[in-house]
Amino acid sequence: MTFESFSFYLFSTILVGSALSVIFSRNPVHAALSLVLAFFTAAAIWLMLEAEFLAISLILVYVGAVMVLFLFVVMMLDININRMREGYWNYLLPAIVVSGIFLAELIVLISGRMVFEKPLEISAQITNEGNTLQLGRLLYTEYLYAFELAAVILLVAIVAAIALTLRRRKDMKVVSSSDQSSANRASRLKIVSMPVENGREREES
Amino acid sequence: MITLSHYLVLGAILFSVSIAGIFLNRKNIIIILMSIELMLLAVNMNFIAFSHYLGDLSGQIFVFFILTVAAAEAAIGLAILVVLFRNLKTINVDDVGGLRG
Amino acid sequence: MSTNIIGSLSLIVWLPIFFGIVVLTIGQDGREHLVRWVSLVGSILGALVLVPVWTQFDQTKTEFQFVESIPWIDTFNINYHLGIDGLSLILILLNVVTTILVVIAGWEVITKRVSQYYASFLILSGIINGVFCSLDAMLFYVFFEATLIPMFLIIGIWGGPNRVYAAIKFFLYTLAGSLLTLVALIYLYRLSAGSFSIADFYLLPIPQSAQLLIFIALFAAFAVKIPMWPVHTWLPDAHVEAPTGGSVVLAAVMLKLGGYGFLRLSLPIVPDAARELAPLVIALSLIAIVYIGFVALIQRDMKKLIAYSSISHMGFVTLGIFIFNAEGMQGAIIQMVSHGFISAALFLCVGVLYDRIHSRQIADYGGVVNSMPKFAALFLVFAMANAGLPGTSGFVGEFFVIMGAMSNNFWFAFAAAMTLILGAAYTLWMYKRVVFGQVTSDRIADLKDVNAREFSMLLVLAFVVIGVGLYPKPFTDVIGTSVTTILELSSVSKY
Amino acid sequence: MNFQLSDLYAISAEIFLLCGVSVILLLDLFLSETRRNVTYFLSLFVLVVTSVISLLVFDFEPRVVMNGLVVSGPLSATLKSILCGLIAIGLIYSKDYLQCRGLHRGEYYSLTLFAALGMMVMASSNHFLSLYLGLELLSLSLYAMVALRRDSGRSSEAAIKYFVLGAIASGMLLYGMSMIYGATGNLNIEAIVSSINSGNSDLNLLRLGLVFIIVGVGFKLGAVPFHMWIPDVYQGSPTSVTLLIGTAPKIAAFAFIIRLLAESLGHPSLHQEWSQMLTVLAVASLLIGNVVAIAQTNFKRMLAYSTIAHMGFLLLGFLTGSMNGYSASLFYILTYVFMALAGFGVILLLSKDGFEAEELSDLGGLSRSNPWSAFLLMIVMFSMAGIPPTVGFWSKLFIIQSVIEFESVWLAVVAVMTSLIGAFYYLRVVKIMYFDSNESSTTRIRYRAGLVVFSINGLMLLGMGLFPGWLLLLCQSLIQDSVRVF
Amino acid sequence: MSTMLADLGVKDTMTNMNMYLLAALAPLIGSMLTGFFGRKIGRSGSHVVAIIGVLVSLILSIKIFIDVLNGNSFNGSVYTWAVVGGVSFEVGFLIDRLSSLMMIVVTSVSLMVHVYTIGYMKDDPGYQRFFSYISLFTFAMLMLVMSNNFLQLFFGWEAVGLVSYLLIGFWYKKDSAIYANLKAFLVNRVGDFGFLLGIALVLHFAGTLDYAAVFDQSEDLSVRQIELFGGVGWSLITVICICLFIGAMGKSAQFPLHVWLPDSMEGPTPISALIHAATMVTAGIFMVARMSPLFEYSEMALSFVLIIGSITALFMGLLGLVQNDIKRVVAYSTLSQLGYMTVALGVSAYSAAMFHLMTHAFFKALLFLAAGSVIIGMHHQQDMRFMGGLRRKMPITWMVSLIGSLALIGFPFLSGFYSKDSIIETVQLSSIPGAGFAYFAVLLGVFVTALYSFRMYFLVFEGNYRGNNQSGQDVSESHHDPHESPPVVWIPLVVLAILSVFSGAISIQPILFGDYFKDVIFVLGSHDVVAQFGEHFHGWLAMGMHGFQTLPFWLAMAGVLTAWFVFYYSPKTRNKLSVFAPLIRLFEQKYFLDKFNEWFFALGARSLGDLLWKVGDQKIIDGFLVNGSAKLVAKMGTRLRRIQTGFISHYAFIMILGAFTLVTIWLFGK
Repeated sequence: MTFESFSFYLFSTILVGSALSVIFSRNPVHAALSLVLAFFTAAAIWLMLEAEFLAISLILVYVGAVMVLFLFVVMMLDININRMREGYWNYLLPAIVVSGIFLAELIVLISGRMVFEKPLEISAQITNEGNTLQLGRLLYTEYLYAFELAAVILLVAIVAAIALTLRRRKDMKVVSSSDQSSANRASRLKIVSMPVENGREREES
Repeated sequence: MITLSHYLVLGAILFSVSIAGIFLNRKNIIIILMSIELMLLAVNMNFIAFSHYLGDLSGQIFVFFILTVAAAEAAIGLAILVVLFRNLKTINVDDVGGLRG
Repeated sequence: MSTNIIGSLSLIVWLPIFFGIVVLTIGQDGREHLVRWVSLVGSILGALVLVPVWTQFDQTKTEFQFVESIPWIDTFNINYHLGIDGLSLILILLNVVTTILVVIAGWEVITKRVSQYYASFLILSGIINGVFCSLDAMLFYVFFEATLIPMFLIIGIWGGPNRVYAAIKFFLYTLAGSLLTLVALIYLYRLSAGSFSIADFYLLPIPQSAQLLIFIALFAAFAVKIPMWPVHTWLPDAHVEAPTGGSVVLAAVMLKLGGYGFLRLSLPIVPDAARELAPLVIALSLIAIVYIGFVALIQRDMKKLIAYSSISHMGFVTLGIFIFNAEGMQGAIIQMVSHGFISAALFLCVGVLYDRIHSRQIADYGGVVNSMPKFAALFLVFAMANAGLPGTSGFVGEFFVIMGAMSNNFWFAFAAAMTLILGAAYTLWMYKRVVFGQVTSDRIADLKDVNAREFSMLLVLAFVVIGVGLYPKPFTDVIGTSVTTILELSSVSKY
Repeated sequence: MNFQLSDLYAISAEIFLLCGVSVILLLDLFLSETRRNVTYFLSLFVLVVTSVISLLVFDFEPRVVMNGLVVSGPLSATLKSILCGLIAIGLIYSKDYLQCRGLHRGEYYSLTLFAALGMMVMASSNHFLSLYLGLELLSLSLYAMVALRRDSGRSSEAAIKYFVLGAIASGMLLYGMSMIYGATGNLNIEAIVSSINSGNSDLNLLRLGLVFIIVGVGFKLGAVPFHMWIPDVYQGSPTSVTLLIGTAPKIAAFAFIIRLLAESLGHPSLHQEWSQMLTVLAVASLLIGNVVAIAQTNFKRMLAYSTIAHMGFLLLGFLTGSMNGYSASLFYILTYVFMALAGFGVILLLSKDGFEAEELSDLGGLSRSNPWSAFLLMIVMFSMAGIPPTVGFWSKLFIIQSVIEFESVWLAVVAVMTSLIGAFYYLRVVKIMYFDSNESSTTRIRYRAGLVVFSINGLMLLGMGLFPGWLLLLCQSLIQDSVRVF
Repeated sequence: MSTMLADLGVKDTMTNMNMYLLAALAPLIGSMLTGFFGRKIGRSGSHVVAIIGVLVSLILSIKIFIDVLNGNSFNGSVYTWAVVGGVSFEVGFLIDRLSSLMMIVVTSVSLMVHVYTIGYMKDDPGYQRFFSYISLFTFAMLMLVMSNNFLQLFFGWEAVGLVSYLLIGFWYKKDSAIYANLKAFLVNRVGDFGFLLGIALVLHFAGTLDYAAVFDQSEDLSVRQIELFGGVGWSLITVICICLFIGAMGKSAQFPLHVWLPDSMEGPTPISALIHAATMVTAGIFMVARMSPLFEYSEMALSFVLIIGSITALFMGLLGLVQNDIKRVVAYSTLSQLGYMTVALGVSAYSAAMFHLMTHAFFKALLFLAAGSVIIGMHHQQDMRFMGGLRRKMPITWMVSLIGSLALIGFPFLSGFYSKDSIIETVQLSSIPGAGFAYFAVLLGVFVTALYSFRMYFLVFEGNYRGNNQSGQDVSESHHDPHESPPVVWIPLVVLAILSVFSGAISIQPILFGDYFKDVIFVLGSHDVVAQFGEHFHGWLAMGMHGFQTLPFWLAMAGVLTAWFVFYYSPKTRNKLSVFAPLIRLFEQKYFLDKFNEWFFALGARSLGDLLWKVGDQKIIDGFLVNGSAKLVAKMGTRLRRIQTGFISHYAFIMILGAFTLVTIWLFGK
């Protein structure tokens, strides 16, 4: 067994194990942490595939930002775990059957008659450059359009997240100076004219 | 010798695990979201493996964007989750069934 | 000479629709009277524009006349293609006359949503004319389907207590049939390599299995429409629940769309299948005549009885069409026209009673003749016509169909002739229970005889019914050439 | 890199829209509540101008720009233009509704515009990546918009459902794309096509990818069994958002399947595969959509199921894989969105402060209180049911025609029979408006602009029904000129 | 006469056609005037108009008759009704000796009835309506007899049926009347059903409906076969003739379609005389005589006619024995006499049938109108048990009734004698299958006829008046003694009586043995019993003298004697008749035929209709197929919507399962 194989199988095992841990763990926090582990090992495998930049950004972006966000939400929300686990095992059999067969099918389809057994060399002239440089070059030239779109998507995410979660708390006592200075008599006092009440009518009613 | 198939199978396993996760954690939306992240990981695994074995970088580019979008998606998804929790005081799937039929 | 007045058919089709829209737009509350008059003018104009067509129509020509053709949907070669032959002409005549009657019939009776009511009828009238004029299969289908909408509204809005059920049943029933027809028409379009022209379909060779399927698909629409047993059950409900005008149009004109469809499409396009399946159709027709005759016998609701009688009479139409000879087909067409007038008249008669007592139950009447002698006399004319008395139009169609059936098979004629007994039995039994006898209640005693409006309406119909009965030659002459053409087309094998 | 200025010209509509959104986002910050209308009118203005620009930069020959990510041609230009127009109309419909519900905010309009941008990207993409990004841009905006009524439990429930299912669907779509990528080594549609044509792509992977792409497509369209989100989201969302989801994205989805299935995977051997799969999806959608719609009492939900059925019809035309079928589908989707626009629009118009006119019974007696609206809605319903002379009839007709040309008469029969079932629930709406005597609390519609738009919309359905030729011709020429098939 | 014609604007130059048209249309015009403007022109105006119409018709009929005798036959069309499939259907006239004779009978009896009606109906509110109806009837009957083709024959056939319907139900408030008219119409329709089938067969096989053209082909038709039941060939002409004769059975009230005629007595008496005795009911006889060229070729059809006729002649006469209603007795007598005519037709003695038809028209109209006169005299009391001794109170009526009765039983020298005896003789001579039975039936019928006729005579005119001890009779009315009717009533009676006496003697020679019907009625040589009978004929006087020695005469006398004994001389013997009780009950119940019809046809049809409606239409078609499928869809809807549970996880499952299924089926299923 070569080192390559060894590390592949090692990382794969950890990856699959941590993935299983994500779905089987009782506590969402544990699940999130398992997911972090899975990302780490995945990053390792990506390194084996010479995708250094992506491996790093997976850790930076995912582990650093997304998973933190997950953890944050999990902890912020007061979740009753026991209720969540009710009937958990009821679906074990269908889950195993469906995903098992699914897996078997996928494996049959993707293994075996593969055309590329060996990695092809990435275009010779730029192979000297690092993966990050190559990606960067592509990203800002050929994929400029996509890149801009990704920016828009992030903008949408910002707008949406703010729009959804930012709320002006009603119990916060904030003074608006412009409101204060623009106040006039009419907004402070209202004179309401009412019919003169008749004493007798009042008695009758 | 680790071939492309190895990576693809790994991806397939992750994909299946994520599906099993959706099945099992049917009541916990957070874990369902995590399972979806696993699914995306499987996809990314495929893309990178293909990219490596095809000697073509566009797969990696795609993964880059998937990561970006997934981040945005997670932000919005969690925001929705927070709104939901504020409204219903729960993220238990059993309690989120007002719309049906 | 046939095409020298361009657009006269368009005028026939669109004038009523135009008036319908006008009526709809002027019809605010408080202007009911104006609406009525505009509607009347519209319907009469609609009839007047038929006059030049009728006079210039050449009975001897075998091809379609007054042809208009404008491309409509180029990419599918769908054309706005109008033209008439004798068959169309006579049915258009029936339709325009019925429209006038309906407008008059609703004069004082309809008080809610008057403009919508009249608009529905005028638009419906135009659409039906469109069906009879269309020479493009898709145009035909569009008009054919479009009739459903106004009728649906008429039944549903101004109908009786169970109107919703009746309206929806009517709509879905007929839609079910016609949807298959749509498939068949498109299939024909494909077979003909891109033409929806009915005339092209006539010349199209079609293999046997396809013919059978097309026939069945076309049959589905027309059999429901006409209606044939066993797809007739929408009719009693629709008739009973519809307002008088609705029943009149339904019975007088809309049922004829089915018969027209058979003659215009089924027979000439898939003649071999039509002949092959003719025994089946004939069997169904005879069942309709006899079975429905018995069913009509025991109805307690006047409108239902007339509705069932319509089904039975329409059995003659299908019988006449599918025995493939001139007598039968002529008889079928005359029967369509005659039934149009007679059933219209009968529904108007029931309407006259209903307007006064608000009941359609036979049991609520009795001795009407004592307070309404004029009405009773007119009603008798129509009852007798419904029973197929010679000298009325009701006889002519039945007579020819029975004559035609005889040349096919003795027993066909035998079963068909059963209507002589059954038709008389259910019609006259009803007449006896409603009109004759002692006055059964104060309400009957207080009945007012028909007013001038009702009287004139019924009198005109009575004249028409008797006139056609005594001298049907103008009608048979008009349709003679069409019948010959259709028979010729349907006698050529298309395998 | 071969960037040209004319590339920017081709995407000038998108650029303008994006600039517009940015301006609106910024401007909105400085606007007080009372002057929110500025945002509204500005959004409308941006949309209309974008729509116009889309048409102005028309390329008669499809032209690939931005390094293969974008294709500019008649189809994309027209679709983009129509999309923006539709969204603008939708905004006009919604304004009154939004004002009553505190949704008349800058975020709403900017998210709408972002969604529009996403759809435009989808409509003109030539690359899996831009397709994906456009799709996500659209979806993310919509997820957020569904949840935008933060105080409504139903909205957030709908949003979370939409989000979770949408995320699963896009995961599957991506899985499929990765397989296609693996099989062909490309993500660019033209390159994929030439790779498949050259025959050295792995067919197994292609087929596997195809199945997952079908899942993604099915989800986007709402075809059974990937339709589950539709009823809940349609019902739970604020009606203005339902209107948005129910209309313009369908056109984007159409562009999506044209790009993915017709163009990339249109190879005859693959077409055979997906046409069979779509057959199953289509028939199931027709059945489930129509049958379940009958059991609905909520108007929005009913329309949701009817959407499912309509998408089944759309797929019928699409699965034929012929130019005729594609143009019939295009015709179908274009007419359908206008019907849906009017259908949801009327709910918006009838809704009042604190009252959602979304139950079917809320339409009771509409023919008395609002005769004109009732008449228009009747046209809409008959059009949806496919009764001539409304345009719905023609759209169904053309689909059936293409199906029969595809030699599957049985499919045509299934289609018409299910639309018969469909006719029932559309009729029920007419029945409720016209026949039911119980007066509901509906009052006269005061919102003038909405009424005008509704009138135009309804009459358009009738007018297009009387003269459908030009639209069909347009659809056919768009498909002929733009779709690059094998 | 010529002055009258000139008054009416009828010029000598007018063509025959116009004359025929006028003859037919004059009553129609009268009818329409009285019908539409009756209220305006008043009662007297109405009857004047109507009578002028019929009178014109009668005068023209006589002129036409004379013309025809001079050899001016006519066969031509008036107008073309329709042209269908190359066959032209015409409305036209065939004026020959047969039709002109019928025209005279019809118009003369009609005229008498018109006049009589003035008196009979004078207090009735429907006076004008009545005149309108009977004039219309005259028109219809004329159209029937003048027709030159089957179609127009059928027109007239049904038209008279219509008027009969209207007139039976003339008093529409009476339940029994409106029941009777419906029954009459429907039973007639059963006959017409057969008739129309016969016409259809004629049209199909002969290709035309014109009499002459059809008769020209009758020999060809007689050799053709038609398949009715699974391959068995039937003689075409037999089928045609039997179908046509079924029509005649309905109209001429032959067993078993006779049931309507007794009930039709609910109509006013003039109607019973005009329609249900003299004219309409004889239409069947006329029709068969007209069709003689067809019937002659089918011995089987003739046999059928003969048997039906004999059954009617004998058994319907028997029913007359137990009737108490004076009009019903006459009605059953009519049935029986129609049976005689039919028997004559059956033995190919068409001329004898026509002869009896004519004489019967006169004496039966006489008897009916006399009965009507009695009824007027008795203040609309029709039950004979409450009459008696009217001879003195109503002498004219008594006289004419006696003449009528004697004519009916065939007393020598009276008209009935000649016609009836001819029939009996010809039956004896015939060799058609069934002739033996027929001879027995007609002979026995003579006795029965005499018995019931004179039973009626003795009960009504002889003995003591029993009107006063009638139970339930209002005392105030009892002093309204019977009295003679006014002249407008008895003048027609007298005219008819004269005709009843003489018409037989003067016309037997030309009608039966002369060549009056030579070109009109066709008889095969082998069937020609009239010619055989004619060999023994030596003038009316000799025949009358010989009449006293014949068996029928003595049978008739025996009948009269029995009636005299039982109903006049010794009424007590009636009590001893209880041995015949079951038989009497059978007669009273009219052989239970009405009950059977009620039960089998009326109730049966309604039950069948009910079954078809409730089970066929409502349960199976509507309930199961239509609403059933709608319900099924709705149920599916409610079931399927449960899939939409509202839980995200379920939605996700279904999506995943969908993807899973697609993968499994498409990638592994093939």
